[in-house]
Amino acid sequence: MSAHRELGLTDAEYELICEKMGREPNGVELAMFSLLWSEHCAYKHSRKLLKNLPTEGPRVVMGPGENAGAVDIGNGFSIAFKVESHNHPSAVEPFQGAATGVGGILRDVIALGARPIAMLDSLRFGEPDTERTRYLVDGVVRGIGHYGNSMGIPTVGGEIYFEPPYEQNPLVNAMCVGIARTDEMVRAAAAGTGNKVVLFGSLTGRDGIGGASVLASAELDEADDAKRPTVQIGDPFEEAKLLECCQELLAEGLLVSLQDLGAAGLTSSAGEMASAGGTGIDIDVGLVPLREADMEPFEIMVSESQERMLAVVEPSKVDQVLALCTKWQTASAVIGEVTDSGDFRILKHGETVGVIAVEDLVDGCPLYDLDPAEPGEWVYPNRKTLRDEADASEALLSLLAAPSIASKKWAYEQYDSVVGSRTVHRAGAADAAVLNVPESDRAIAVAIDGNGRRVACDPYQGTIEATLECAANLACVGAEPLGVTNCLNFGNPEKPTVAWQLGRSIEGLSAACRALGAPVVGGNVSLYNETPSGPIYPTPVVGMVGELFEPESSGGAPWQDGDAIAIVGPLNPSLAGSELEKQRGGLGQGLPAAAIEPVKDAIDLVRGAVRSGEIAVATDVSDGGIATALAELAIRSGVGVKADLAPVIAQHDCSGEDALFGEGPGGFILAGDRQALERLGGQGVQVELIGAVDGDLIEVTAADQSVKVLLGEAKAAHASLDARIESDQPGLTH
Amino acid sequence: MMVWGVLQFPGSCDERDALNACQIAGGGSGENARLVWHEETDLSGLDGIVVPGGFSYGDYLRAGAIARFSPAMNAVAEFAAAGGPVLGICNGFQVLCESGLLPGALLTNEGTRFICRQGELVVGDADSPFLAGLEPGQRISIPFKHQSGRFFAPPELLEQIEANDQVAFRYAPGQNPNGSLNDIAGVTNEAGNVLGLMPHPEHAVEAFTGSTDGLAIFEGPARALAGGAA
Amino acid sequence: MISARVLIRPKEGILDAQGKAVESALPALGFEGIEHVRVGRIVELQAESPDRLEELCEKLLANPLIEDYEIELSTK
Amino acid sequence: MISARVLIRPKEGILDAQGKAVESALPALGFEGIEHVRVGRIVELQAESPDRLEELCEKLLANPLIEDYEIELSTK
Ligand SMILES: Nc1ncnc2c1ncn2[C@@H]1O[C@H](COP(=O)(O)OP(=O)(O)O)[C@@H](O)[C@H]1O
Ligand SMILES: [Mg+2]
Repeated sequence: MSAHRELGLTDAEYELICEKMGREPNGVELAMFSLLWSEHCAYKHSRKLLKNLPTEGPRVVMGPGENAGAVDIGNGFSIAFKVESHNHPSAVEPFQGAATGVGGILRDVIALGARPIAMLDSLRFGEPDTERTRYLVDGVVRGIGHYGNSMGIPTVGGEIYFEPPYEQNPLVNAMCVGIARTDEMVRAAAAGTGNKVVLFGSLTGRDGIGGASVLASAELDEADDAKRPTVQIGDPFEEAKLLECCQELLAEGLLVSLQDLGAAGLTSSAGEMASAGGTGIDIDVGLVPLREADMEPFEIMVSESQERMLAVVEPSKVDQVLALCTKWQTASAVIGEVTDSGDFRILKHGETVGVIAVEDLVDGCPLYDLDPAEPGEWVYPNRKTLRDEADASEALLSLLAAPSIASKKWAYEQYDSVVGSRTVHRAGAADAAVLNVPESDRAIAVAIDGNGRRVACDPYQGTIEATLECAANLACVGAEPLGVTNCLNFGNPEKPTVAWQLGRSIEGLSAACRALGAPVVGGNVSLYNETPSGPIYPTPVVGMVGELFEPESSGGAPWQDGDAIAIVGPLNPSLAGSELEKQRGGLGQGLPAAAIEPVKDAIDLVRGAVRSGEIAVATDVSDGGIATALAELAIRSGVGVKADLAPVIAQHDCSGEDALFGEGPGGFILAGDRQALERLGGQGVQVELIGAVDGDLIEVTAADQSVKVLLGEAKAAHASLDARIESDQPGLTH
Repeated sequence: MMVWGVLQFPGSCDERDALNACQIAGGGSGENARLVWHEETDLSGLDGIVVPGGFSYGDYLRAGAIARFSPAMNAVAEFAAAGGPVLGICNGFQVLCESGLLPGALLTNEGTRFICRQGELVVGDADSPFLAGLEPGQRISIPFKHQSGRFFAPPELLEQIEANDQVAFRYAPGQNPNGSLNDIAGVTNEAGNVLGLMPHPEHAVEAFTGSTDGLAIFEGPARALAGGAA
Repeated sequence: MISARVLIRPKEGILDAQGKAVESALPALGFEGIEHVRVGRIVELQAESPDRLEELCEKLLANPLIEDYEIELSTK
Repeated sequence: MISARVLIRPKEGILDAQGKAVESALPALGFEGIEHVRVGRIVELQAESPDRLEELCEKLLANPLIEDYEIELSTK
């Protein structure tokens, strides 16, 4: 009998469990171990690597280890934020998978005592030319909108990339940003022997039994159907009540500590609470409010029913807590208490059905060393979609129409981006979303980035670029980074090449965050993202929160006829790993190395220019290169451009094509008053005037190459995704 | 000074936004607006009511179907019958229609999807205190955001609404986002003291959002009291 | 206890957006010869007595302005 | 032409958020003694043949992961 294998534990892990317990675990205990010792909960293959991330800084209020990270925003307030993945559940059931992903990350932020004020989403799919992909996109986008919209949390930004390696294994990462009074924030540590453990929120049903280990840690395969009954259902209405209830409980000072129930349900929440507090804990499953009678103890302990929270409460305050839950029409019950035993005891109507030392359960799982090996060659598919004869104009239109570059209006117009009355720049309006924070008389900017294709070319350089791009996006709205969160989406770490990608990527993240002085305060790891058809692109998704002081000087303005245009920064454009190279089917390993410091200097210069109000039009050069960035600004503003990239070519002696479509970190396009732009020069950062805003043509010359397209054509190409993405199987709204 | 009550149901989303808009309209002191819990029945001391947007009771069954039975809504019905100004926004509009305080109903958008975008409304001919600061034909820019915003009324009712000049707002030509009949975005009751609209004026009262066109609607009743054109 | 099943449909003549969405999806999925698709709601419940079910429908389950309803009873 | 009626309900054991919300709202509305409220969808359509209705449900009308469906036919 090898129940432990069925549950995803290795024989060695099982033996270790028996050794620690001095006996074989019974059913309940084994189920609990199998979840907390899963990759998802124990970070078996990533924890050692994560130790190297910079996590300290003067503004850090809470770092890794808490439900979410938090940074000080002044005036006694903090911004809490975290990004989390819900990849496998979304591949199985896109609508509910994405919806519950949003619900889960919201609860992590709520558990800190914060009120969520914004969501961002980072999505990866296969090319939209298959019905399955369109079906996934439709479900995921509706699911994210459904949950966030119903909760009254604005979804203000995000990104969507379409690449073949994600075809069978889409990525759904959601980032939540919340605000809290720093002195009212709670940690998830149980304390006070004799204090009561209160479970409140939705009733506990058979949702996602084993979901954490089955859905979140195993490679997807044909056996999918068998997993399907473990789909989790989200109820944003319940969570909306839960949010207000938590806010009121904390404002009344009724809680000792608070924890959300996520993956591994009660087992993980109660276990982590006891572990963090160095206490023991008793949970009586007979006291848990159930949606279905006759649930077994192990089912109750591992159920992933959504919209539930766990609190530690002093006995004298229990009645008030239960009363507030009743006011908010949410179920609640005392289901156990904090002990000094150091044990996690499971009882059923007072009778013990399982006992595990908290330490063994939460910290006992072995952490593995990886044995990394650099892949010898490019292992990902290449597809040629652009004909060789295509001239620069055709190439630009083809880039603007590329699903990963084209406008994502179709998606973000399905998200409420204005509820909360904080939104200064919503999705599509500027390089980063900007939210007003009157509580501390300033604003914050949030961005999320991660180009898996470039990380696949070079995990170290690619991850540095993703991090720098976040900071660059923030700079374009005048914001300075305060903290970073991240979600590491990778394949099977037991494979040497994946292990190498993971290690190099985390090294790149550390290097970039150190250089930027932006500590990593939280994140999430999603491994085993591969299917029989191969691994995904290694995809670290970086989320960044920054601050600015005058919303009115936060960029995002359209450029005006007559504005001068400058290219700013050390960008050395190269086609390696670029969108154009992808369309030519010529992707391969390697990216040109680029020093971080000069990029940081350019970021600082741009931030200053925007903050001062001197420059209102700034964007960073990213997918599709300089020509694409210019075209996007022209489209956004409704006025054309006439530019010559000779200065870029002279500086880096690159080809005209490199200058037009090459990619790399450290490039910005700024537009505005000519003198203002000239004043930016002579500060150690390259600033080159390349042209002016003019007419209804996009006209960009680069040595022998030149782009000349009508603004209207460019607009049409850029808007072409909307029509291509509509699914043939639109989900019915319930 | 006009004192506002903003209803709060389980699942309301925009109640704080509405509260904020009322406070700004009242000069920003904050004293002139408070939340009204859905179980409250005593509206004394309140001069105006906002039934805010959101997803009361999750919009389950039908948007507004459950919320309209709340004790507070009974009190609002009396308040409205006595001529008190009542503003329903989005879900609040749906609640007011469900409870019969406003004519018509709101159906799932023609495109079935939730949509959120900035758009333009044209002020109608309705005679309502909420329109005291706006001219018929004037255009205002405020956010459209809803999934069930398609205004519907049977032909004879629709004729009545038009004949009595009960149309407060229409979507600007070409901007109807949901298939509403006659581009109707907002209507009043016959007396004009109750106004419901799908778009969100409460999200357009501060300059940083890009438009302050929504403020006039919240300032209207005070203006009307002060004898402004109404 | 009796079990009741309430069928709620959009009134004839009212555009049924969801029904339309289904119809327009059919060809792409290779379904032919299917028409007049209407999407409604079904509410199933157990009641001590059938007396007030009509009222329940009129007041809560259906909106008579836009929806027709039909009550099917079956004693259990 | 045959008319088909498809009843789509949340699978047993799966959270029925709507049913739960309606049921808990009833007492406040003055409706006592009503239980086990479940809310689902009903799709009515006319089809030339019943052959591919199963497939239609699986693919489009229902979400087999979380919903059960039931097809009722009546020739017209
Ligand atoms: N890539 C990462 N970088 C920094 N911190 C991380 C990362 N992955 C996980 N963490 C931290 O590890 C802890 C456990 O993560 P997780 O299991 O996602 O928390 P939860 O169970 O509350 O969702 C959290 O504090 C999270 O911030
Ligand atoms: Mg958590």
